[in-house]
Amino acid sequence: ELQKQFKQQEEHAGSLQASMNTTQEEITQLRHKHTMVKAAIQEAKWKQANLTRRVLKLVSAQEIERKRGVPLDQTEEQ
Amino acid sequence: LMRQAAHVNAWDQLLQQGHDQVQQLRLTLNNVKTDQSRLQAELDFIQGQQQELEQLIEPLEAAAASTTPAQHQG
Amino acid sequence: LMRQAAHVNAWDQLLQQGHDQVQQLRLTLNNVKTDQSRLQAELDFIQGQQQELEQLIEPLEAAAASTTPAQHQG
Repeated sequence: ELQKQFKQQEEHAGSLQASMNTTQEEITQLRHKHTMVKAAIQEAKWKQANLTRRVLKLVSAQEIERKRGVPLDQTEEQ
Repeated sequence: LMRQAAHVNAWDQLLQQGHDQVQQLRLTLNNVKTDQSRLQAELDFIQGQQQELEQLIEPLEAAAASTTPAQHQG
Repeated sequence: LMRQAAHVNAWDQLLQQGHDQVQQLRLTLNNVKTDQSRLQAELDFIQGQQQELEQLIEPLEAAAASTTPAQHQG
Protein backbone atom coordinates (compact mmCIF):
# COMPACT_ATOMS: atom_id res chain seq x y z
CA GLU A 1 0.00 0.00 0.00
CA LEU A 2 2.74 2.37 1.02
CA GLN A 3 4.71 1.37 -2.04
CA LYS A 4 1.76 2.31 -4.22
CA GLN A 5 1.57 5.69 -2.58
CA PHE A 6 5.28 6.16 -3.18
CA LYS A 7 4.73 5.42 -6.81
CA GLN A 8 1.92 7.96 -7.05
CA GLN A 9 3.98 10.61 -5.37
CA GLU A 10 6.81 10.00 -7.78
CA GLU A 11 4.45 10.53 -10.68
CA HIS A 12 3.02 13.60 -9.07
CA ALA A 13 6.49 15.00 -8.47
CA GLY A 14 7.42 14.20 -12.05
CA SER A 15 4.52 16.17 -13.49
CA LEU A 16 5.21 18.99 -11.07
CA GLN A 17 8.81 19.09 -12.26
CA ALA A 18 7.63 19.12 -15.86
CA SER A 19 5.37 22.10 -15.33
CA MET A 20 8.17 23.79 -13.40
CA ASN A 21 10.44 23.34 -16.40
CA THR A 22 7.82 24.77 -18.74
CA THR A 23 7.36 27.74 -16.44
CA GLN A 24 11.09 28.29 -16.19
CA GLU A 25 11.41 28.22 -19.95
CA GLU A 26 8.61 30.73 -20.35
CA ILE A 27 10.21 33.01 -17.79
CA THR A 28 13.50 32.79 -19.68
CA GLN A 29 11.70 33.85 -22.86
CA LEU A 30 9.93 36.61 -20.96
CA ARG A 31 13.26 37.93 -19.72
CA HIS A 32 14.74 37.80 -23.18
CA LYS A 33 11.85 39.79 -24.61
CA HIS A 34 12.00 42.13 -21.64
CA THR A 35 15.62 42.93 -22.48
CA MET A 36 14.64 43.75 -26.04
CA VAL A 37 11.66 45.90 -25.04
CA LYS A 38 13.85 47.74 -22.57
CA ALA A 39 16.46 48.46 -25.23
CA ALA A 40 13.78 49.61 -27.68
CA ILE A 41 12.33 51.98 -25.10
CA GLN A 42 15.79 53.38 -24.42
CA GLU A 43 16.15 53.99 -28.12
CA ALA A 44 12.75 55.66 -28.25
CA LYS A 45 13.92 57.91 -25.42
CA TRP A 46 16.98 58.96 -27.37
CA LYS A 47 14.95 59.56 -30.47
CA GLN A 48 12.51 61.62 -28.45
CA ALA A 49 15.32 63.77 -27.10
CA ASN A 50 16.57 64.27 -30.63
CA LEU A 51 13.09 65.22 -31.90
CA THR A 52 12.62 67.62 -29.00
CA ARG A 53 15.90 69.33 -29.78
CA ARG A 54 14.99 69.67 -33.46
CA VAL A 55 11.49 70.98 -32.77
CA LEU A 56 12.79 73.54 -30.30
CA LYS A 57 15.36 74.69 -32.84
CA LEU A 58 12.62 75.14 -35.43
CA VAL A 59 10.40 76.97 -32.98
CA SER A 60 13.14 79.38 -31.94
CA ALA A 61 14.18 79.96 -35.56
CA GLN A 62 10.63 80.77 -36.46
CA GLU A 63 10.27 83.01 -33.45
CA ILE A 64 13.36 85.01 -34.47
CA GLU A 65 12.11 85.24 -38.02
CA ARG A 66 8.70 86.40 -36.88
CA LYS A 67 10.15 89.10 -34.65
CA ARG A 68 12.47 90.15 -37.41
CA GLY A 69 9.74 90.08 -40.05
CA VAL A 70 6.86 91.90 -38.34
CA PRO A 71 8.53 95.31 -37.67
CA LEU A 72 10.06 95.26 -41.14
CA ASP A 73 6.64 94.89 -42.71
CA GLN A 74 5.39 97.85 -40.68
CA THR A 75 8.28 100.12 -41.73
CA GLU A 76 7.77 99.10 -45.30
CA GLU A 77 4.12 100.07 -45.04
CA GLN A 78 5.00 103.44 -43.53
CA LEU B 1 6.18 1.62 9.12
CA MET B 2 4.22 4.28 11.01
CA ARG B 3 7.07 6.70 10.57
CA GLN B 4 7.18 5.93 6.89
CA ALA B 5 3.46 6.55 6.57
CA ALA B 6 3.91 9.88 8.30
CA HIS B 7 6.68 10.75 5.92
CA VAL B 8 4.56 9.88 2.93
CA ASN B 9 1.80 12.10 4.25
CA ALA B 10 4.22 14.95 4.79
CA TRP B 11 5.41 14.59 1.21
CA ASP B 12 1.83 14.64 0.00
CA GLN B 13 1.42 17.97 1.67
CA LEU B 14 4.69 19.28 0.31
CA LEU B 15 3.77 18.18 -3.17
CA GLN B 16 0.44 19.92 -2.86
CA GLN B 17 2.21 23.05 -1.67
CA GLY B 18 4.60 22.84 -4.58
CA HIS B 19 1.69 22.47 -6.94
CA ASP B 20 0.01 25.56 -5.49
CA GLN B 21 3.24 27.52 -5.69
CA VAL B 22 3.79 26.67 -9.35
CA GLN B 23 0.17 27.57 -10.03
CA GLN B 24 0.70 30.92 -8.34
CA LEU B 25 3.88 31.43 -10.32
CA ARG B 26 2.03 30.79 -13.56
CA LEU B 27 -0.64 33.33 -12.64
CA THR B 28 2.02 35.95 -11.97
CA LEU B 29 3.81 35.00 -15.16
CA ASN B 30 0.65 35.50 -17.17
CA ASN B 31 0.09 38.92 -15.63
CA VAL B 32 3.63 40.00 -16.36
CA LYS B 33 3.28 38.67 -19.91
CA THR B 34 0.09 40.70 -20.41
CA ASP B 35 1.85 43.81 -19.14
CA GLN B 36 4.71 43.11 -21.50
CA SER B 37 2.39 42.85 -24.49
CA ARG B 38 0.79 46.15 -23.51
CA LEU B 39 4.18 47.82 -23.21
CA GLN B 40 5.16 46.49 -26.60
CA ALA B 41 1.94 47.80 -28.15
CA GLU B 42 2.42 51.24 -26.61
CA LEU B 43 6.01 51.30 -27.76
CA ASP B 44 4.92 50.44 -31.30
CA PHE B 45 2.41 53.28 -31.17
CA ILE B 46 5.00 55.77 -29.92
CA GLN B 47 7.48 54.68 -32.56
CA GLY B 48 4.83 55.31 -35.19
CA GLN B 49 4.16 58.77 -33.78
CA GLN B 50 7.85 59.56 -33.69
CA GLN B 51 8.15 58.61 -37.32
CA GLU B 52 5.22 60.83 -38.24
CA LEU B 53 6.68 63.73 -36.31
CA GLU B 54 10.01 63.24 -37.99
CA GLN B 55 8.34 63.35 -41.38
CA LEU B 56 6.68 66.62 -40.40
CA ILE B 57 9.91 68.12 -39.14
CA GLU B 58 12.10 67.25 -42.09
CA PRO B 59 10.51 69.59 -44.68
CA LEU B 60 10.30 72.36 -42.07
CA GLU B 61 14.00 71.97 -41.38
CA ALA B 62 14.74 72.01 -45.08
CA ALA B 63 12.64 75.16 -45.49
CA ALA B 64 14.31 76.83 -42.52
CA ALA B 65 17.73 75.96 -43.89
CA SER B 66 16.94 77.50 -47.26
CA THR B 67 14.96 80.60 -46.17
CA THR B 68 17.11 81.74 -43.28
CA PRO B 69 20.28 82.52 -45.29
CA ALA B 70 18.13 84.03 -48.07
CA GLN B 71 16.60 86.50 -45.63
CA HIS B 72 20.01 87.41 -44.30
CA GLN B 73 21.08 88.28 -47.78
CA GLY B 74 17.89 90.20 -48.51
CA LEU C 1 16.26 0.37 5.93
CA MET C 2 19.39 2.08 4.65
CA ARG C 3 17.93 2.24 1.19
CA GLN C 4 14.74 3.69 2.54
CA ALA C 5 16.65 6.34 4.43
CA ALA C 6 18.47 7.24 1.23
CA HIS C 7 15.17 7.41 -0.57
CA VAL C 8 13.76 9.72 2.08
CA ASN C 9 16.81 11.96 1.85
CA ALA C 10 16.69 12.09 -1.91
CA TRP C 11 13.04 13.04 -1.83
CA ASP C 12 13.52 15.69 0.77
CA GLN C 13 16.33 17.15 -1.29
CA LEU C 14 14.28 17.09 -4.45
CA LEU C 15 11.40 18.88 -2.79
CA GLN C 16 13.76 21.42 -1.29
CA GLN C 17 15.30 22.02 -4.70
CA GLY C 18 11.88 22.52 -6.22
CA HIS C 19 11.02 24.98 -3.50
CA ASP C 20 14.24 26.94 -4.09
CA GLN C 21 13.61 26.95 -7.81
CA VAL C 22 10.12 28.38 -7.36
CA GLN C 23 11.53 30.99 -5.03
CA GLN C 24 14.18 31.96 -7.57
CA LEU C 25 11.67 32.23 -10.40
CA ARG C 26 9.40 34.31 -8.23
CA LEU C 27 12.24 36.75 -7.59
CA THR C 28 13.01 36.94 -11.29
CA LEU C 29 9.39 37.61 -12.14
CA ASN C 30 9.14 40.30 -9.50
CA ASN C 31 12.21 42.02 -10.89
CA VAL C 32 10.75 42.01 -14.38
CA LYS C 33 7.47 43.28 -13.01
CA THR C 34 9.13 46.19 -11.20
CA ASP C 35 11.17 47.01 -14.26
CA GLN C 36 8.05 46.99 -16.39
CA SER C 37 6.34 49.51 -14.13
CA ARG C 38 9.31 51.80 -14.57
CA LEU C 39 9.23 51.30 -18.33
CA GLN C 40 5.53 52.08 -18.34
CA ALA C 41 6.26 55.39 -16.62
CA GLU C 42 8.96 56.15 -19.18
CA LEU C 43 6.62 55.41 -22.06
CA ASP C 44 3.97 57.65 -20.51
CA PHE C 45 6.54 60.40 -20.24
CA ILE C 46 7.63 60.03 -23.88
CA GLN C 47 4.00 60.02 -24.94
CA GLY C 48 3.37 63.26 -23.05
CA GLN C 49 6.40 64.92 -24.62
CA GLN C 50 5.34 63.69 -28.01
CA GLN C 51 2.01 65.44 -27.63
CA GLU C 52 3.71 68.67 -26.60
CA LEU C 53 5.98 68.52 -29.62
CA GLU C 54 3.02 67.97 -31.90
CA GLN C 55 1.36 71.05 -30.44
CA LEU C 56 4.54 73.07 -30.98
CA ILE C 57 4.94 71.93 -34.54
CA GLU C 58 1.34 72.65 -35.56
CA PRO C 59 1.68 76.46 -35.89
CA LEU C 60 5.01 75.99 -37.65
CA GLU C 61 3.35 73.81 -40.19
CA ALA C 62 0.56 76.34 -40.64
CA ALA C 63 3.11 79.13 -40.99
CA ALA C 64 5.12 77.16 -43.50
CA ALA C 65 1.99 76.41 -45.48
CA SER C 66 1.07 80.12 -45.66
CA THR C 67 4.53 81.69 -46.11
CA THR C 68 5.85 79.34 -48.73
CA PRO C 69 3.35 80.38 -51.44
CA ALA C 70 3.69 84.03 -50.35
CA GLN C 71 7.45 83.89 -50.89
CA HIS C 72 6.87 82.39 -54.27
CA GLN C 73 4.60 85.28 -55.16
CA GLY C 74 6.98 87.89 -53.77
